[in-house]
Amino acid sequence: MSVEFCGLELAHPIVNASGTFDAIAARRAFGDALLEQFPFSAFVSKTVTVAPRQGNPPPRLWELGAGMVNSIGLPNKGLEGYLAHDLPELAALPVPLIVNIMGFTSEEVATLVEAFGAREEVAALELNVSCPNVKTGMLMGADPGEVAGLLDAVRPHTHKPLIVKLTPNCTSPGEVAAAAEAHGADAVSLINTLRGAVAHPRDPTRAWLGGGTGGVSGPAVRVLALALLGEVAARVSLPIVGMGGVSRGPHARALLDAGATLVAVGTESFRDPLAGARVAAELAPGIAIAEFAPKCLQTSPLP
Amino acid sequence: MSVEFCGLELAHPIVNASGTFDAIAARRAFGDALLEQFPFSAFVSKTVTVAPRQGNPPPRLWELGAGMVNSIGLPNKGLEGYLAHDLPELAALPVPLIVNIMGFTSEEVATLVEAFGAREEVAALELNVSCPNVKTGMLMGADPGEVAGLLDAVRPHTHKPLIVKLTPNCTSPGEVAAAAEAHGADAVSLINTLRGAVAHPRDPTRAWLGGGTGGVSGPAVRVLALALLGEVAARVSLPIVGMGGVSRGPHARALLDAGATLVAVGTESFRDPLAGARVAAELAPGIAIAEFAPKCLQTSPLP
Amino acid sequence: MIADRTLAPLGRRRADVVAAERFGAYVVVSAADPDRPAPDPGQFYMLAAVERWGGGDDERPFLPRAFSVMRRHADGRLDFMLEAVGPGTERLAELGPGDGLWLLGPLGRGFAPPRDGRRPLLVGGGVGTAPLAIWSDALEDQLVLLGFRDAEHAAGAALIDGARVATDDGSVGHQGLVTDLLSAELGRDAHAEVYACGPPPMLEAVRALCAEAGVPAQLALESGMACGYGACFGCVVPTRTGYVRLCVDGPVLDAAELDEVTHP
Amino acid sequence: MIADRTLAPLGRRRADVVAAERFGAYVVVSAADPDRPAPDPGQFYMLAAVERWGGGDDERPFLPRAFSVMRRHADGRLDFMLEAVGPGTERLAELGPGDGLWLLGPLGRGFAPPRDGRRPLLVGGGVGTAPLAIWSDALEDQLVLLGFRDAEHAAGAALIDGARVATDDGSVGHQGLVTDLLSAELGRDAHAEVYACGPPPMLEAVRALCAEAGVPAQLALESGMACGYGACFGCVVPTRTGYVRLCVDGPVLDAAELDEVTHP
Ligand SMILES: Cc1cc2nc3c(=O)[nH]c(=O)nc-3n(C[C@H](O)[C@H](O)[C@H](O)COP(=O)(O)OP(=O)(O)OC[C@H]3O[C@@H](n4cnc5c(N)ncnc54)[C@H](O)[C@@H]3O)c2cc1C
Ligand SMILES: Cc1cc2nc3c(=O)[nH]c(=O)nc-3n(C[C@H](O)[C@H](O)[C@H](O)COP(=O)(O)OP(=O)(O)OC[C@H]3O[C@@H](n4cnc5c(N)ncnc54)[C@H](O)[C@@H]3O)c2cc1C
Ligand SMILES: Cc1cc2nc3c(=O)[nH]c(=O)nc-3n(C[C@H](O)[C@H](O)[C@H](O)COP(=O)(O)O)c2cc1C
Ligand SMILES: Cc1cc2nc3c(=O)[nH]c(=O)nc-3n(C[C@H](O)[C@H](O)[C@H](O)COP(=O)(O)O)c2cc1C
Ligand code: FES
Ligand code: FES
Repeated sequence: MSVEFCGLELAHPIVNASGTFDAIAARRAFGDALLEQFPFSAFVSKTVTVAPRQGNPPPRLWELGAGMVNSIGLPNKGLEGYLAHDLPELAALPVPLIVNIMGFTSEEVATLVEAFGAREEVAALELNVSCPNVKTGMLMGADPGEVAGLLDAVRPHTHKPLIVKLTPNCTSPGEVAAAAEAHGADAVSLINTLRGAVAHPRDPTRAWLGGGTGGVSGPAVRVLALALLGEVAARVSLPIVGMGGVSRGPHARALLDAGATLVAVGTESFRDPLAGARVAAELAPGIAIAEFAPKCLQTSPLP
Repeated sequence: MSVEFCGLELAHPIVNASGTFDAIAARRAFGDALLEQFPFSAFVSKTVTVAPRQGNPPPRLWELGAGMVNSIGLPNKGLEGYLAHDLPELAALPVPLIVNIMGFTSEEVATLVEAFGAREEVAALELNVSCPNVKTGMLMGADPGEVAGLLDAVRPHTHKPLIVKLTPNCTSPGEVAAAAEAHGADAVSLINTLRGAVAHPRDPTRAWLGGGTGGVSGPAVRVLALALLGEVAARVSLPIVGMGGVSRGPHARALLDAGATLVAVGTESFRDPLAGARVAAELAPGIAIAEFAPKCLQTSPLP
Repeated sequence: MIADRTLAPLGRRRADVVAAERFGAYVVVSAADPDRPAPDPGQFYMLAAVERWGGGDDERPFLPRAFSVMRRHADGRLDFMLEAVGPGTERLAELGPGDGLWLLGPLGRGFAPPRDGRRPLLVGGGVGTAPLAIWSDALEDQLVLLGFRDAEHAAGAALIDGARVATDDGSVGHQGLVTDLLSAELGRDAHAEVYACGPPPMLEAVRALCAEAGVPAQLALESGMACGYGACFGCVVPTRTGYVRLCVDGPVLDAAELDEVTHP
Repeated sequence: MIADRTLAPLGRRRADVVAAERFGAYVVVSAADPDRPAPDPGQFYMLAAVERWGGGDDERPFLPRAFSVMRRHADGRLDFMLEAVGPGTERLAELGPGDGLWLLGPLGRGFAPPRDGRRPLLVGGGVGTAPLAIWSDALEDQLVLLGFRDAEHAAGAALIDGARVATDDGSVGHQGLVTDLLSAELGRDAHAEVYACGPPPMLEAVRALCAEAGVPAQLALESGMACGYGACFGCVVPTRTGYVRLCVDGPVLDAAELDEVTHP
């Protein structure tokens, strides 16, 4: 089950999706048991920005029949706060640390890359480009040119692996991935959440979410993630971290078979903090995909 | 409940989504009862192309927990066959006919617009631009420039209302809608299906769908449709036909409140041929949205 | 227009389940559908449970499921024979008296009478028994041949009086394939018309046998269906004249229209 | 590190429902959770039914739901008090002995003991009764004041011995708001510490009253939660020091941290 990813030796292919597992808070809730049976083979932090952020006003959540919409708004302590308070605690985790970062200009991203690239507690960096470039106004991650320019600006600042996290709210994630590869990315990850909106249950003329719109995740996006992963895998030879609606082993298996090297579990961790470990176990060679296939596909046809 | 759309007087705001209701086949199954209680206030045909199409090899369907993925592949009799066989039967429907068309070059689209624009049985045309331009290779509907060029080429060929159907597989449907408005579209409709992929239940290295990937529809896309409609409504003043996962009155109400003039019911018709009429009834002034809101939101707070 | 089929009332309707009886591996679910048109043998209905159709947390079913009508009683009661092979059939197999069932139908085109005095030979496998039961009731001097996996499944043979049975394991009747029985019968007397329903490999074997013997055959096929009334174009099967929608142009097709019976 | 709370076993666990008892508008669901840490009063659990969590065809619930623990028995049995207000609570209210329940907990931070010899005043509304019950068991000379909508809901008062009751319609106890009872009590003797749980408007009234009277108060708040253990950042409430995650920094907050108790 062990796997190599950008020079990291990982015990199994299942990591967490950024922003869906807070190892520090989880340790407050579960204690050192978290370190003893850490559910993921690497830990991906929630997005860190240069300046601290409060995040969006509540309500921040809306539940779907098979998923959710969130408008969390990337709350975080900012670079300084993260280095001072979070990094030391995350360094205590039994797995490699991948820090997810976002900047609103390429200079901001360069600052973050520089700062985290210099810390040996950090194994790799994931660039969350699902935000507008405040200078060009373009949604960075949706535009191959923006991503190319961003990588040209930040690549020189570190030798650590750079993972570009692709947005599905985009005409061609494959082209964006190709631009990332051409300009020095070490890997890509996808999918981030899809833009979604929810009317207020009492007053449909108002938005329910404090952030106006939000991001859709969970089983409802699974088939979309698989299609986009296929598109991206056809365009690049970089290692890929696949994610989107994974809650069982076969969902991860499908992403791996479509070209992913690692699979991230996100929303499912909200339903079970050990979801990552469960998905990894269901990937074990012993378990046949057929056990999950519809019965009618397992029974041999009649005479 | 009656509503005006591009000069058409419609009995209520609920129409069918293209390709999700075949009035001719339904009449074979249900007889003239279909004419007596037709569930929609206008009938939108399945996409017609210049040349006949067989469609994709089966399997064409995959069911989701709250929706489906289809790779039907736009089977149709082609322009000649449609004019000869389908149009006369559809003219017998008690509601206006909107013909949905697709071409792989702007010349093809112009041919279709010209031909249907000349028929008085046809009340309006919907342009399905969710296909690549075989000359430029661009997904027409994802690129504002392509859509602008297309409208410049076909607008002169008819005075009938032209509805541009937007694809969600696109960075900014709002920009595409703005281009459509600037170049003479009379309305826009959204959303078409999202690209989705399904692994074969027995062999995850293979695709289940005969078409490779397919289009996702149904409740799973509802929150995505509402977000995109909001984005489009903010960019254009054209009338909008909203669709995506509508199965109950409040879903249609939310789209209308977000700026739609009409709402189309698609996948839900597969579960009930009278779904359109049911959604329209649930929109009736008598029915309060609150009846559908979570109980906790209806009960007055305690002391 | 004159219909080539019994028409379905427009819109799904809610029916009460009045009985659910086990026959080995199968369940026969009966629903009250009074004052509705009697289906033609070979027609089908789209069924969905009113309660708990879908298990939540993204489990199917979402769409209704297609089932051949197995019998209609004078009081309008409809019998459906099903085997639990996945989420939809599992849920339907749980239903009991008083539970609600969404019904749409009768749908599709059923069996046509035998041509020029040929004797009807009905050949079924597994749940393919269902449409043959209602057809058998309507015929005279027919011979019914049924194939099943094992004794547990062969219990389904009780649904048609006088059926001859083959099982894979020989636990009931002839050990072997139902098509063994069919070729013997055709050898005895080829002035027959074959009516078959069952899994694709069996239907393909029946098609090939009949083609070789020059015997006309009507095959009731299956395919994944979303709507059942021609709306989705999802249920197509390949024929000599191209893809046809099984729900409106079938489910019964003349074997002559097919090069081969395929499945995903 | 020394924990400021009782830690939860890592991972959701499957428990058996052993009892479900009605108290008017409420149901008390009991689950067997032997050999697990005893929760602190004010802590909560995330619950989901093992079977049929979500009604399919796109119905919620999908995520687990948060519930204050109402009592823990010596044998490890946990009692939860709930009112069916939506799909999740409706499903949980259906559960009976033998049904499976997913449990995650105990979670969050509970109540702190009264400061400098103040007498505990417990003030609850509706399901806010739950955390006060387990807290009341742990205290001495406390006074419990409960508010309910009507007699059907006031049946919930039976869950705490000696509670004084107010109802909107006066059908049981004082006619009016539970905060009427509270202000009278504070008027009589303000050397008290108030512990309150209930709907936001009630908690806001309690907060304002106590602030005015200079009485310390601990409020057990609610907010929509996806995870319950700090993973999603979805459950934040605004405090004087910014947004805090109620699931890890609460659900019990000191009233002094809040400008106001808000709700969507
Ligand atoms: C005209 C007709 C008549 C029929 N009559 C009968 C009858 O009388 N009795 C009876 O028992 N059955 C009958 N069937 C078959 C019955 O409709 C299927 O067994 C049923 O739909 C299975 O549903 P399920 O949810 O139990 O199984 P599913 O899991 O839906 O699997 C059933 C079929 O769907 C495919 N499949 C698996 N997963 C998916 C997915 N996610 N999306 C789409 N397809 C998938 C499988 O390949 C399999 O072929 C009939 C079918 C047709 C078309
Ligand atoms: C710490 C804590 C302790 C609690 N203790 C108890 C208790 O002891 N007993 C008890 O009965 N309840 C308790 N609750 C409240 C309980 O968790 C809610 O009543 C429950 O989650 C309601 O779920 P539902 O599906 O029944 O209702 P829902 O339909 O989920 O509605 C409940 C709440 O969710 C909001 N909402 C509505 N629709 C959606 C949606 N689609 N997505 C997201 N939010 C939506 C509504 O505004 C409403 O506030 C507690 C809550 C918390 C946070
Ligand atoms: C509540 C929530 C918060 C998230 N926060 C972040 C984030 O801070 N940075 C990021 O790159 N992605 C974030 N994501 C996106 C996830 O990392 C992941 O891309 C997405 O949820 C799809 O995976 P899933 O369906 O398994 O959840 C967040 C998702 C959720 C649901
Ligand atoms: C089976 C199927 C076939 C479709 N065929 C077409 C089509 O021919 N032309 C088109 O413009 N849209 C087509 N669509 C898209 C629908 O018109 C609609 O945009 C989409 O399904 C979203 O609506 P819904 O969620 O209510 O189904 C099809 C959708 C489905 C499910
Ligand atoms: S099942 Fe929809 S067309 Fe046949
Ligand atoms: S509920 Fe997820 S952080 Fe509190």
